[in-house]
Amino acid sequence: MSNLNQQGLTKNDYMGAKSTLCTGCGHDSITSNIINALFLANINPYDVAKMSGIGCSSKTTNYFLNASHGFNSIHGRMAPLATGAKVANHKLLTLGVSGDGDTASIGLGGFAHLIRRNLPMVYIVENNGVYGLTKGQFSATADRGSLQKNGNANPFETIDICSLSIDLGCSFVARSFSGDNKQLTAILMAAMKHRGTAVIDIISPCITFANHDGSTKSFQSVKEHLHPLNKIDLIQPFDEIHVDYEPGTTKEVEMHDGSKIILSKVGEDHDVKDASSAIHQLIKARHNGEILTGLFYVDESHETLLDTLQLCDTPLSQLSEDQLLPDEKELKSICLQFK
Amino acid sequence: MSNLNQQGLTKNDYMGAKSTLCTGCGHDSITSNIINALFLANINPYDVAKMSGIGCSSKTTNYFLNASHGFNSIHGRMAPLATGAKVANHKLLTLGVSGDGDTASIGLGGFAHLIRRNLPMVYIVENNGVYGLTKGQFSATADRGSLQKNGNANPFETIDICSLSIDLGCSFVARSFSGDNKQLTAILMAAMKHRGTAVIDIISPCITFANHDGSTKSFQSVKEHLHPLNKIDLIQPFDEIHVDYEPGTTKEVEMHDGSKIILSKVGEDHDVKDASSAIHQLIKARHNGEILTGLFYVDESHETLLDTLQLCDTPLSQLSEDQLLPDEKELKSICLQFK
Amino acid sequence: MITNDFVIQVATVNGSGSQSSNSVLVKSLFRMGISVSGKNMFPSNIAGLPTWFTIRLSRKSFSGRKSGNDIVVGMNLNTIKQDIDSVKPGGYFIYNSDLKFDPILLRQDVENIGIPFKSISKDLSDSIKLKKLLVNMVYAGVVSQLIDIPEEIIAGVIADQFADKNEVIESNLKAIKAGREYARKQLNPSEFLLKAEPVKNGNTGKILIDGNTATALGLIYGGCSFLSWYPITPSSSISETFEHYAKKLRVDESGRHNYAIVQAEDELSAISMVIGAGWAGSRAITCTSGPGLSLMAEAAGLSYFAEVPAVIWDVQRGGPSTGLPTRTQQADVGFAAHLSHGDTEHILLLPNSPHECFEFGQTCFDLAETLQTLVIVLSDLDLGMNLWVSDELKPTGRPFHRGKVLSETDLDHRDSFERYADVDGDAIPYRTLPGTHHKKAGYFTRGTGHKPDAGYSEDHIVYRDLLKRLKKKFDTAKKYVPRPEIKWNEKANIGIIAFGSTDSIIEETQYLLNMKQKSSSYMRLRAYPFTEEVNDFIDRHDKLYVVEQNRDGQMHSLLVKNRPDAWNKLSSIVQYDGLPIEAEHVYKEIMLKEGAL
Amino acid sequence: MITNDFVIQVATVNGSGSQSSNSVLVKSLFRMGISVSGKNMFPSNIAGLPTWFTIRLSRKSFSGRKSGNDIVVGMNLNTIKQDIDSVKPGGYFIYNSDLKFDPILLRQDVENIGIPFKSISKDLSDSIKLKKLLVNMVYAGVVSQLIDIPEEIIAGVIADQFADKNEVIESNLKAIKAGREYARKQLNPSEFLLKAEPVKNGNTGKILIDGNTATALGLIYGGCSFLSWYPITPSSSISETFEHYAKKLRVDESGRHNYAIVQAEDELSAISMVIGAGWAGSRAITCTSGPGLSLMAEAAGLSYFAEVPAVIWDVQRGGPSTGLPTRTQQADVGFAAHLSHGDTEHILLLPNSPHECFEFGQTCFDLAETLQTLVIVLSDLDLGMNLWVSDELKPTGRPFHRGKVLSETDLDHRDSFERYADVDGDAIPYRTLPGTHHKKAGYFTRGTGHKPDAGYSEDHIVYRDLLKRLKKKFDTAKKYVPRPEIKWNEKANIGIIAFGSTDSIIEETQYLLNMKQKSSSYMRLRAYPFTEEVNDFIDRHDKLYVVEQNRDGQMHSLLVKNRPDAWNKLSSIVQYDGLPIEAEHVYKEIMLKEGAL
Ligand SMILES: Cc1ncc(C[n+]2csc(CCOP(=O)(O)OP(=O)(O)O)c2C)c(N)n1
Ligand SMILES: Cc1ncc(C[n+]2csc(CCOP(=O)(O)OP(=O)(O)O)c2C)c(N)n1
Ligand code: SF4
Ligand code: SF4
Ligand SMILES: [Mg+2]
Ligand SMILES: [Mg+2]
Repeated sequence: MSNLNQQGLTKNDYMGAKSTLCTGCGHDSITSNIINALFLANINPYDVAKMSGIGCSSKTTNYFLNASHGFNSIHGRMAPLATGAKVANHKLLTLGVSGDGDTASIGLGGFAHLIRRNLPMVYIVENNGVYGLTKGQFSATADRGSLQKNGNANPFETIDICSLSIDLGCSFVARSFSGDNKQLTAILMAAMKHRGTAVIDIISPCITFANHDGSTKSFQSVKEHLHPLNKIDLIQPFDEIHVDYEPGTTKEVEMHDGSKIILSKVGEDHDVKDASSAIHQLIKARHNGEILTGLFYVDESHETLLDTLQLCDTPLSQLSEDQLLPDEKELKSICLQFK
Repeated sequence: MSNLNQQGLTKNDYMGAKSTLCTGCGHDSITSNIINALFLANINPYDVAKMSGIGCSSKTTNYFLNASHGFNSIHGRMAPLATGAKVANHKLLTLGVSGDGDTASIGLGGFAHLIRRNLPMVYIVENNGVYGLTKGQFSATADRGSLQKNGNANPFETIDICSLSIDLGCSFVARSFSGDNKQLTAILMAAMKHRGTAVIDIISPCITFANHDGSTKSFQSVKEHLHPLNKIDLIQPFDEIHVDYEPGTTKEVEMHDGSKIILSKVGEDHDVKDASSAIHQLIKARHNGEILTGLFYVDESHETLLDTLQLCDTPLSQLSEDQLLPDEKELKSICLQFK
Repeated sequence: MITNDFVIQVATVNGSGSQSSNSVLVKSLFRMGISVSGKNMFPSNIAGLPTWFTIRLSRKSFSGRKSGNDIVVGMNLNTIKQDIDSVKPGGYFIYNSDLKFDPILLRQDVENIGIPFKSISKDLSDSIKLKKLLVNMVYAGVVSQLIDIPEEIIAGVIADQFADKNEVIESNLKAIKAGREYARKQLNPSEFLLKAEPVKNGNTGKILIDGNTATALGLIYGGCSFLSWYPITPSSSISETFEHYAKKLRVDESGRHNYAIVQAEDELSAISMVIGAGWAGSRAITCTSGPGLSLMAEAAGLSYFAEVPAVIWDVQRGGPSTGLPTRTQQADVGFAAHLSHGDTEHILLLPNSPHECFEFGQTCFDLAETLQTLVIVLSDLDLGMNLWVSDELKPTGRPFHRGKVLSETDLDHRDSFERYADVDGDAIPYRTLPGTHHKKAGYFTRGTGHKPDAGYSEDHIVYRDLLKRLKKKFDTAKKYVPRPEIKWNEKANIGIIAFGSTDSIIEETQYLLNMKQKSSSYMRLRAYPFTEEVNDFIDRHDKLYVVEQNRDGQMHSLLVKNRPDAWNKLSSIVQYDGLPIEAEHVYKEIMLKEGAL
Repeated sequence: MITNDFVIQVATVNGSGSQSSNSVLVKSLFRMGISVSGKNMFPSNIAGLPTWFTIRLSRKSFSGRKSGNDIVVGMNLNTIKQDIDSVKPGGYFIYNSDLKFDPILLRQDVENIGIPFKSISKDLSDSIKLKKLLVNMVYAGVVSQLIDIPEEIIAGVIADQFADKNEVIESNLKAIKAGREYARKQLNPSEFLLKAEPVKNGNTGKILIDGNTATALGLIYGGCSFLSWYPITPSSSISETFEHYAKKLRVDESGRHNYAIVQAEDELSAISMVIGAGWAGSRAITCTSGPGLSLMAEAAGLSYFAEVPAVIWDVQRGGPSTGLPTRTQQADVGFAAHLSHGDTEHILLLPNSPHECFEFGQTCFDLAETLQTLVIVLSDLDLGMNLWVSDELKPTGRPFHRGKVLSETDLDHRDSFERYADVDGDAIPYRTLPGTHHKKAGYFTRGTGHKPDAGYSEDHIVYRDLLKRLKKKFDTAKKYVPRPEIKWNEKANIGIIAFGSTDSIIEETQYLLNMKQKSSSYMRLRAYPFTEEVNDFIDRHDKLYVVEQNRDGQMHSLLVKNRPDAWNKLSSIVQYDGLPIEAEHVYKEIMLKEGAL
């Protein structure tokens, strides 16, 4: 049966609860790709721990893998929570979904230090440049100069999750777009196989709060009949955006509000071992107003936190009392030092 | 009188309380350079707000500028505290001294976002790779593989304050060595004149906790008479280390424990406007086991937080009640909207 | 026929655009002079989940929540059963007849009115999306017609609400009219037994406003010059509204700002910025809710111990943890009073109404600067985000109290300046601001042990004396904090104690009690530490009920802690389900405890 | 002649290497069978500031601090006046005669013994640095000779202390001998009136250890498999010592670890890691002190509300804020009990001794896993970092209680699994661990409102029931927490209540009271919530003194909160100057309150 994977499961077995996000939200597209990647990578749902913080993005761990354990924790603390969970049971595939607010603002410290330790996990940032769940304030990944729903322009430097991660020594760094199924599923599958921290920054349009005044189209027909008062009150459903383009090319993508972003895919000749060149390309793309996507950097040779900790094979969480308790004699001899 | 500066002050007027750090601590050398730079830059002590977090390094704001206000706050929060102080009184020269623990571990989030906002301040990191005040645990800037006093090697990626700052869009990024008076004073003076966030990462040997087992010399004669037990108990005084070398050259410096570091100074031809090249050189130097020093990146054109906030000329802290209170009539007309 | 005394509840999904129609209804009733309140019960999500909006008309000006709906407008298929059940027997269930649910669900003991919204709104616009939006105005039209809100009033509200946007005004008005017309033609409004009747001068001198908006304006008029925040429901709108008005009211001729707003990266930074700004001399505040308050614990201790003015405005929501972010509670009281490790205590302010939110917008800074410490204002979601009829906002008339700050001239006249010396015997020391050009001005602030001259010390006597002085200062605070508001009743056998939004149901509770011959006095707490008036009130009653919206009776505990001798007469009454508290519930609890039920 | 009952205090600067000599002295006295305790009062700095080390010998085994020194060794010029003043009249002031101070400072009512350390130690080494270090052993030699510590004992201690380092042993021994020789030749030891006398079997079955080391061993034997920490005085040594022993005791044949230690980037992350690890099923803990506890407030609420086992070991220090990092207090009690916004409550454990630190190293996990919640252990600097004579450490013998965790087989036997259902009526639900290969196992953990099946809910009834169950679970906890330790005294007219390191002075206090015909019972609290035994003790006394080391009487408040009816007999006695509490102080306070002074 072609629709069973090597785990003997159908794609359905990777589904979760019904999404409660806005219809057309980029995050839902990412969820589909996660489901797809898990299915194709033959992951056993029982081996997965789904981790998240707080935000629209962080809710999505509920929308896939019903059969797995999930932990929708507190704002900004996904990284250390995942660290605890993974170290306690290193056999878990630790799959984390966070937002740009959750990761690049309140959670930045934990994120950076997760990378430093190279904790094996898939760390997904569903990056929409805003705080979705608290109604559209700018996050730290908003582009300088971009407009907020209330018309304010962002005056601050943007944090580039990818160049930052590479600078911090991350062993797997990639970027994709929520609607680029081909690229995204492939990157997710690679990340699931990676032995260290895999950071994937996924541009994921917030259709509700990235609909600003300066924008055109689709919302247009309704807009003139709206007042600031009910603009936030009325949430428009949209179709999810899909794109498909080749490595080494660029692609202009129209957003829900008619604004445009330019995606540009690293070429197939990019050397994923060259951190310096990756950063250089990222800075250049930013300068050109393009969003560079693709797999930027991979190094499987980095020592992971699990290596460092020299953990025994049985997960810590499964050690029996016998295994945990040293001999009483040892204590006796230690006590001699205190005599 | 040649020993008066343009403020009519002697260098003595820039001094502070007696240091309580270990004799020979790199932090004390930095303090001397700060005093020197303040004197040479003709800074009025009354205009300075000294900010710090918690740590040996953070204590040093007490050891210069007795006449100024200082705030030795809580661990890791110097950046936001300084933000509040500077915005409340933008005429203050905000001079912050932090440690690598204070900045790169607990304070990383606040540090990164200070940079994003380009808050005008001098942000000094007295970087010794350890938590000095809590007795020598590794900090996040410790080099991978470096040894701790107890002999443990650091297994984690190091955080490079400079490449990180450049990546985050910092408008002034430099590195120096505590004992390089010429370079350090010059960089400090430039930073004091900079109109945005000036980050200076200063390598500052901790003579007490960077004295590890694998090291040789100076401590040697005593070492064999010591047991781990009293090694931490007995603090050895040392002479401060001084170096002097030319731009574009490298210099091997012997540390107190006989270990060596290699300093390398960016050449005079380095383009301080080229972020990409600066990062490239930093990564390269790291690869070569060298510590690159110098002024890496400057951009005076960046919008600062003060620009963004469009503050009135009178500091917020000095606004009178009259200036703060809008007309009562305005309130009346606003209330009409709620009728 | 019942006039001006019933409850309407509209059940929709969020993101469907019902908010503006609901406020049009409330505002219209307000303009008719009717005492009205509007409460929005919304989900922690952006679109598609159930939302309820409740409008209460009350002849006695009772503004608290009252369960049992007289009219329910059912627009959400997912909650239709629950909505049908929530109608009082004899009430009206107005519903969207396009929704596909089993008619068997409809009750016999209520009047069911199905409305074919689709067909009514089919000509309102060419755009499907806009039509969806306007459906909301259609139900507002239907309801307004049924309960007799005059068309010119509702038209006026719409004109004001969508000012300067003629197209918007027109389309909304068209929808309202379509609804009214349908009602007139199909529903026989005269047989509808619940009516809104204009009350002459009913709301003179009043406004209809939410607590957060009033807070924002209070901060503007309270001299706030620095606000930092990290977005969090239900406090975000304070900061956003502050920005909205400050942009207009707090700029000089050249367009420069005499205020600053910084959106921080988290709450640790938000409070730290406030402390930095307060230290430098600005009136600084951060607005947050429970999880943010928790993150501010360490810095709160710094403000207390280093004596730096700072203000936290905590709009409480359902806890613990992330809890119910869009529900209301008063459950941060105990935690806030001792926020931070070690022997730490904080001043609490407890506003009860938009009007007092406005007033405390100044009071909080006056206290923080006078006492050189952290002040925590405890509002809550119900007060902060719902619509209340409130007294018009007026500046307090009090001058700003900036506390003991020494200027250059002051320093000239002093032999010495010691930052932490108790010169006046009130335990409040003097301070100077950074940037003061005077050789005596400089001092070193720290969160570690320090002598009166601010120098570092680990000496045990120095340390004990410092802690003692701080305790004494907290006593001094009693002189400055707002007194409780007391409504004496000479015949009272019981005393009721409440605070914050719980105040909104006390009059109603007393009314219910009165019907059963139970008369009561009432003390509304406005601040912590408690003043002498609080003791006096306690002393003058044999039985006291402390009413609050949390599980553990946190204010009750604080009272018992301060008046252990009165433990026996202090009884705790709580409601903690996240809904605004109800008079009926409190009344019943009191009657039970009185052995009268 | 006084034997085995006096106090020695050594005044030095930190970083000068005196710690090992002081411990040699204490250890020697311990080996003589004498009841001894050693307290280090060190600055929050690395080198050059004043440090005092106090050794108390007590015939009655009183181990608390006692001010008034019988012997002071003055090695620090900067504190010389203060040190001279601290000698009891008739006592001895032994000082470094190389220090340049005005001899007028020397008192007439004490015996002054100047020692020319420079000349004594001039031949001890060629290295100036080493000589400086060995000066410390010289004073240890002098003192040991004067008070009659036998040379073979001190030599044995040195040999053990510096085991395997012959050179070190030799040089230290040489210094000791030089000191002893000087004393013998110049000081006429037989006229020295304070003596140490061997006590046969005096310390049989005992060890000399600090609380943090015992804690680390307790965690090793308590099954701790995950420890995260951020360095902070005075808790760091727990984590460092845990690592030290775990490396040896918790490795398998192939050298792999059955534990993990992660040094976190801050305390927010440290506690979050613990919650992640506890959720995944490991016995996880973080160790910290006040400022760290404050930073853990938000996550503490998550552990409580989502019911994830977690442990915080808080070694309390002087607060508020950064406070006095190297002084002791018990001032986090009230804050810890309700750490986090909203209605949050936590279980507290209150160890009094190294032995109990060891025991609670297991108990904390048993409780956290049984009750699926956060447990906070409150130790303090005095207990954690000072040297105490303690019972030898032995595993508790209790099996690990891992709580209600369902395995695959368990799930096979169940129709369904609902994560938050109160199946057994004790309000403790069942859980499964991630990685459980079973179709019923998976569930979704969240800090937001949730139904018994763990599904998201904002329903007010669901929410209220959840909060109610948590309250009930906190009641259930009373069945599991350690009972208080009670020493009844049938003739007692007063009851004393204390906990933690304050216990160390209660016997002495009772002794002093007894001398004045005041007999007392004593209850040592070991946990919060309070159990029935606590009520019983309160009920059986007319007057109770709650003794603790904080300003605000925090435990007293907790007791009054739980037993308001007993407010009148619960009296608070505090000491909060950062020094370990003293019996004399407490005795006087009680006498005062008893109207007997
Ligand atoms: C400590 C704390 N502060 C603030 C909040 C409020 N809050 C909830 S979600 C969120 C931001 C979410 O933004 P992001 O992570 O980008 O997710 P998105 O909704 O955009 O997917 C905030 C600030 C919170 N839950 N906890
Ligand atoms: C919240 C909190 N956690 C921990 C500490 C303990 N602490 C004091 S200083 C310090 C580290 C200092 O390291 P660094 O900033 O590198 O300064 P250094 O002493 O090395 O100059 C720590 C962890 C604290 N004071 N506050
Ligand atoms: S608000 Fe934005 S991020 Fe949140 S669900 Fe809606 S579209 Fe997605
Ligand atoms: S411990 Fe290290 S950093 Fe601290 S004062 Fe001593 S040498 Fe300097
Ligand atoms: Mg986002
Ligand atoms: Mg350091």
